[in-house]
Amino acid sequence: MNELIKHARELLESGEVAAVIGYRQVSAKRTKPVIITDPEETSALVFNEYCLNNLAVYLTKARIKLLCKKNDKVLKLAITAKPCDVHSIVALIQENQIDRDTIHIISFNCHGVAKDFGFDFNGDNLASKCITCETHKPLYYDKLFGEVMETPQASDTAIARIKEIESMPHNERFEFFKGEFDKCIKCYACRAVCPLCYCQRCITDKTIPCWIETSSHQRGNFAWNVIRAFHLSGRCTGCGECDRACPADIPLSLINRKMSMEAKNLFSFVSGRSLETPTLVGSYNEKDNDELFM
Amino acid sequence: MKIGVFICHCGENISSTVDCPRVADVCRGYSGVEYSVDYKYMCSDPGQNLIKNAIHKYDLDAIVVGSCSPHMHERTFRNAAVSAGINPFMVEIANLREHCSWVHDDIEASSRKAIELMRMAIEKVKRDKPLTKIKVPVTKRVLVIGGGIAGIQAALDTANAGYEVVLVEKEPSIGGHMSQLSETFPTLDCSQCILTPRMVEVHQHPKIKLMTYSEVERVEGFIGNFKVTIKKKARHINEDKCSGCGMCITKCPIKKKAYNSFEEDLAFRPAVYVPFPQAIPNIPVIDETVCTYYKTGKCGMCLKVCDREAIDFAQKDTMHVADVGAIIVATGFKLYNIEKKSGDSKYKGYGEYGYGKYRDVIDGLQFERIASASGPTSGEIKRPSDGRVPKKIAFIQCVGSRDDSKGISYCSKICCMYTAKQAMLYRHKVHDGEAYIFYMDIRAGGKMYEEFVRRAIEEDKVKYIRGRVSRIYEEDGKYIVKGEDTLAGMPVEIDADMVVLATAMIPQDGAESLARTIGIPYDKYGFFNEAHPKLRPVESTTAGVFLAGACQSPKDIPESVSMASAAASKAIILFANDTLEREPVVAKVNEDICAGCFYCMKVCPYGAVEVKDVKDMNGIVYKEVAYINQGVCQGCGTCTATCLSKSIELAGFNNEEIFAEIAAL
Amino acid sequence: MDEKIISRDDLLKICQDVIEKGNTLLTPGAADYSVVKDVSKIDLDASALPSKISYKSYVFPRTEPVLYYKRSKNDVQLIDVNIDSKKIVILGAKPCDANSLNIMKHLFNWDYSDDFFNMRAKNFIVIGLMCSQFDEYCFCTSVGSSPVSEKGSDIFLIPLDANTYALKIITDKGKEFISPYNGHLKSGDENRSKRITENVKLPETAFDSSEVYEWLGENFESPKWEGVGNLCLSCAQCAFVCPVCHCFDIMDEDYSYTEGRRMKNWDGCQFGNFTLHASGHNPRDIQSKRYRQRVNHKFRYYVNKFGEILCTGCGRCSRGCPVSIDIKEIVSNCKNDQKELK
Amino acid sequence: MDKQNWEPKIAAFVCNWCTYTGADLAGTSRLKYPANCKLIRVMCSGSIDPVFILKAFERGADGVLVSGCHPNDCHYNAGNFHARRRWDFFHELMDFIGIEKGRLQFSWISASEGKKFADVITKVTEDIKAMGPFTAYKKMNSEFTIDFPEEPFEILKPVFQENSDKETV
Repeated sequence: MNELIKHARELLESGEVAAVIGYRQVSAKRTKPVIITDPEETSALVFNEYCLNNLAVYLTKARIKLLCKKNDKVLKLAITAKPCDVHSIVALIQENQIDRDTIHIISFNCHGVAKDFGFDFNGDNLASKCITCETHKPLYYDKLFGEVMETPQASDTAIARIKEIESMPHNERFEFFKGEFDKCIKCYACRAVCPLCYCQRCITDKTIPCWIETSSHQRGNFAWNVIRAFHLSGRCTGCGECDRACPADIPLSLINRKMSMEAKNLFSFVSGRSLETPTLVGSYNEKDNDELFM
Repeated sequence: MKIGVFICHCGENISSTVDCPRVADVCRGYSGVEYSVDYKYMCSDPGQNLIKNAIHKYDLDAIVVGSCSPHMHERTFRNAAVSAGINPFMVEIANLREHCSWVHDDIEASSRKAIELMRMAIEKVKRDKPLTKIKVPVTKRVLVIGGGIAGIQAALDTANAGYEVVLVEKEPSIGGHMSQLSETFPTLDCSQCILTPRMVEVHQHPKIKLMTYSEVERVEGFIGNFKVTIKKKARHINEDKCSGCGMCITKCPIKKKAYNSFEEDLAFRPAVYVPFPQAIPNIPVIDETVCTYYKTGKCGMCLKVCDREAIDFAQKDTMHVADVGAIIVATGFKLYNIEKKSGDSKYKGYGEYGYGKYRDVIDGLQFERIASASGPTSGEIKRPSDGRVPKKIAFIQCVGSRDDSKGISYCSKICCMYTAKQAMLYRHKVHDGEAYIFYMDIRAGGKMYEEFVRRAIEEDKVKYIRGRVSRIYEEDGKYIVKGEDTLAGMPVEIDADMVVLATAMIPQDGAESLARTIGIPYDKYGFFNEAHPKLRPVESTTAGVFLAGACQSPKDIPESVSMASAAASKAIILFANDTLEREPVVAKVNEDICAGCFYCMKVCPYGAVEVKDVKDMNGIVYKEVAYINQGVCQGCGTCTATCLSKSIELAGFNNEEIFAEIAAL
Repeated sequence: MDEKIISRDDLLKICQDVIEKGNTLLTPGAADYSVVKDVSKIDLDASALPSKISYKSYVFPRTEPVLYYKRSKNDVQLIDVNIDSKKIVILGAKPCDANSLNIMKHLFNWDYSDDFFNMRAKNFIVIGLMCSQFDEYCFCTSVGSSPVSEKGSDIFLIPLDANTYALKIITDKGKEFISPYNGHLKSGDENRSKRITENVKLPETAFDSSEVYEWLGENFESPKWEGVGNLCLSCAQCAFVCPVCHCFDIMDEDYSYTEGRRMKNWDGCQFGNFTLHASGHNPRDIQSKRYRQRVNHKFRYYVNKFGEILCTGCGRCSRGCPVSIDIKEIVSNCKNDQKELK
Repeated sequence: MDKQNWEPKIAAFVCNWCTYTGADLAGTSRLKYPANCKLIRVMCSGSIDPVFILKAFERGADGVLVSGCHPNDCHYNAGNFHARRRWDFFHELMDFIGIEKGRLQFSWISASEGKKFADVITKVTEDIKAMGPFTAYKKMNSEFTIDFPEEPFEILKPVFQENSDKETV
């Protein structure tokens, strides 16, 4: 950890970066995002199995970008990112939200994180995304810390759940999702924590015309959750923050995971893995699946 | 808002299955509808007057016409509305004929559907916004790409109409393939004799800026306002100083290192050369790849003999920018490569005909050079291998063309004619020679064309054999052409002294990359696509870019010339106004809420989306947003659906309008 | 005060009767207060933490129609909404939740009397249950409440042992509710329940609300707000899970082109669009201003207007915050110059 | 609802250049197809957003058809390619969420395929008739809907009058 602190301190002191976005410990099994501009405060920085937040969400915030503007100069922003968070950063670079040149990625060899704060870190409490994770080493970084350690073994319950849902008849599936979406209170925490939900005004906040009913009744909830899932189709990098943030425990990342699987099946594309591959949305292949069309 | 509703009976076309008076009655009940009426023929003069009078009398703001398809009479009703003082985009058409009365038998069902279609149109028109046509200034200058006969014709026509022309040719001289030809069918007049005066005219025309040995690097902008970057390749000769005396060419010690491509590789040329004596401009080019100076730094013979000090070894490629309002693409064709090609080529070639292996198996253009008075044999028909006069020539048509197995299924159109011509020329020059032509079909559609072929057969005794040739091989200095006579139903074998292959026409090298540079579509062979195969044959789908000549499809000279003139007149029509009017159905970004993800830029087929900086009060850029260039946008709306936050609106089909239609379903 | 003793079985019998009479019975679970269908599944656990979402949605639903309309060519017809007058009984309300309606009712009655709220509140019976558990986010003691507070409850239960509860009747409404079931009640001993309540471990008092009140009044423009403003992601989870947050938005929804309804939906002050004016101006344009508003509203404005803190100290907002912003920490650090708010 | 007399309500989103013109051709060819489907014209199939479809279901559509130019035939070169990718995705999502494939159908119909247009509309209508009303979707907000006395403009009544050749102008 000292290396991380030292590195962050050097970055801030040299004036190369304007701020370091990182984690600090608040209790034994809980960390919290922290945005550090003062080299003295870097001592709070940590990285461990309880660094759950995907800090990439901060990169697109206007107020954070503003921190980087100093005397007509644009300084870099340093971010501590898990390898999976780097996927979000890649997606954001591809969607023109940030410049690779202005981001200093401090990443770690990662062996997984806990599913939520307060849980012991072991196979039973491993975050769902870590079970099938293939990038324990970040794909892009400017500084790499941490040793390579083994990820606890756990069974992929999410995929089993998807299979289970797929085996239901359509009407049952519809009732299942209607019931899940009915719990939604439209607090939009899923949207707020999602690094890829950076729209200045979300489609659901536009009421003339009102494509998505803002009321959180069944129909409005259904429309919101379907469109949210659709807008993330082919874009979602699978960080699972929406699941963690949802106060109503709607299995949001289950749908996202399903759509990511479809992206892989239909178009052999996984979001946020490469800066060179064109984004799925916004490109096409003349040989795309045509079976759907009469 | 006051809406007028007009239901047309279309004689009985609509009223036979839709109860028009009832539809009008129901529409009268909708909020906002001030006036509702049905009438026998809404598109007739009395019908239009009915609309105009109602607009005046009831002070209407918008009208909905229930009639035939908008593709039919939208313009009629919009014009009627305009003459009564309503914006043409405050008119909606409900398609009660093609989509309702004609396709449904049940009166009850079709009347109900008609009412619902009217309801949708009424709800849409309530949300319609008056739109005005977009005005774009026009730069009255045209860029012609390609200096063949099509490019020359297009340039001259445009220039003679009084507009400036920039003519870009990638070779050192204009003239194109036509300058290589000997005589032309069906008149047998000398190709160069009719072309050279045109080339000179181009050179001397005050309105034409000729840029030879140049290529188009980049095209930005849109109709009326293109900005073109042209790369002028280094000639290593100072064009201002050179007088074209040719001393450098005569003295150049490199004689046999480079094939003369103008002579279709049948001759050599020096390292400093003009492609042919009548070249326009008559300024040589130094070929860096063979010139000794560029290899060893020595020689410099040309430098010594040039008394005008025009030789400039240090010359570099230069970039030039031209602002033009229209682009005429006339890049022409090349011939199918008949040598056996390896697997990576698009086409398979004709290894079985031995082209490239046997020197006396030549293609059509090579024969043209051999037959040309200015060619390597000064017009005498001789074999390239030994210079003997061939006593028997086999001509083979459709080499490449109409052969799916070799990659091309189209007909190259001109081969029937030029093969007949070449056989004729051969017979005129070698009186005791025999000419055999292997053909699949003879396609001689055109003025005097059929007569020309008949003449070849009847007067000049050219022997036509209907059938394909399977292979050619050499035996005792003869070329054995093995084929089949499908009319006689037996195999044929001809021991020819020379074989001429009428190879397919394919698009010029780099046509596809040029198309991408300009932003025009092309087909799978690389020919450029016209906007409409019948009604807009010389326009590309990109506004302001026109096509001329064989770059669009195989063509003979008169067709290329007429297409060039047509393209020129399209450009001239464009220049007839100082500003350009465009339909206002274009997309617009709401810059306040655009998040700048630029997915719109990725999906736009026209490159209409640009990056725009948004500045705060102090002039500091605080975000980048998408900006849609209204001159380039064609109004497809793909960006509107791709935009996740729905921050783009397509005028005439905006969110509120479509929402209203759905809501009124 | 009237204290009785009731056995668990008798309590469940009362519950059964409530359900059989067609009324709604709610008990807290881990996620939410949910409707009880089978009384045998009721688990009254005084040592549970507050559920993720409070029960305010039963009196102030997250979405509800306030009127229906129908447009004809020249006319609009309005149809009122019938408010369901079913009794709702909350069994085992946490003391921090129990007081929520009492705090909220000021807002719904100060200038305009909101029938929707009042009708439902009138039919609400809150049976509070003493709380014996707290975590790092609980701070009821700092806002004038406590795990044994009877405020807001119509009837209050104190578990004496696994099968018996001390039952206190607090309000007339409570008395009226319990009177048909008096047969189930035995008289109790006040000292016995007192011994239990006095021994309940209380969460430490984190701040003095009057000091916070003072500081907020003087430090509206304090740069300290920036820290938390940078951290907060602008979701409204804190407001939506809060038992006393009450902002709402009015929205017309068409369900055919000529008919529609006017909906009242929850809204949250942390949303960027919350204060966006039609002109495009946004007085609370940045997150720090929105967070400042949230704290000020809870600890100062509401106190000014209605004399109560708009907070029950349940800690739901901190527990659920995706970026772990702890309101207790923020409020207790605000007057400490050494500490930043984040 | 009486299933025998029930007629489905179908919305079709079609592009201006191919399918709408194809529908015109079906008309000029006097081909017959059921009257359940109403066309909403947009410029290109690339401009059809999935929210249109959800909204159509919300407004009581029992089925939705999306149709545009065949691949490579797009008037705008590539709009339908982008559309195809979008629908491939959206359709998988809808299927996963539990909306049967027949409720939301897709086709390519060119301007010359009047017959195909009539066939597709007939097939879609039949498919949806076989599935019955989309009550699952319609029921979603039943708690918030009230019955107004009457459809406002009596369009459900037979509207044809026998002697309609009276002079109207």
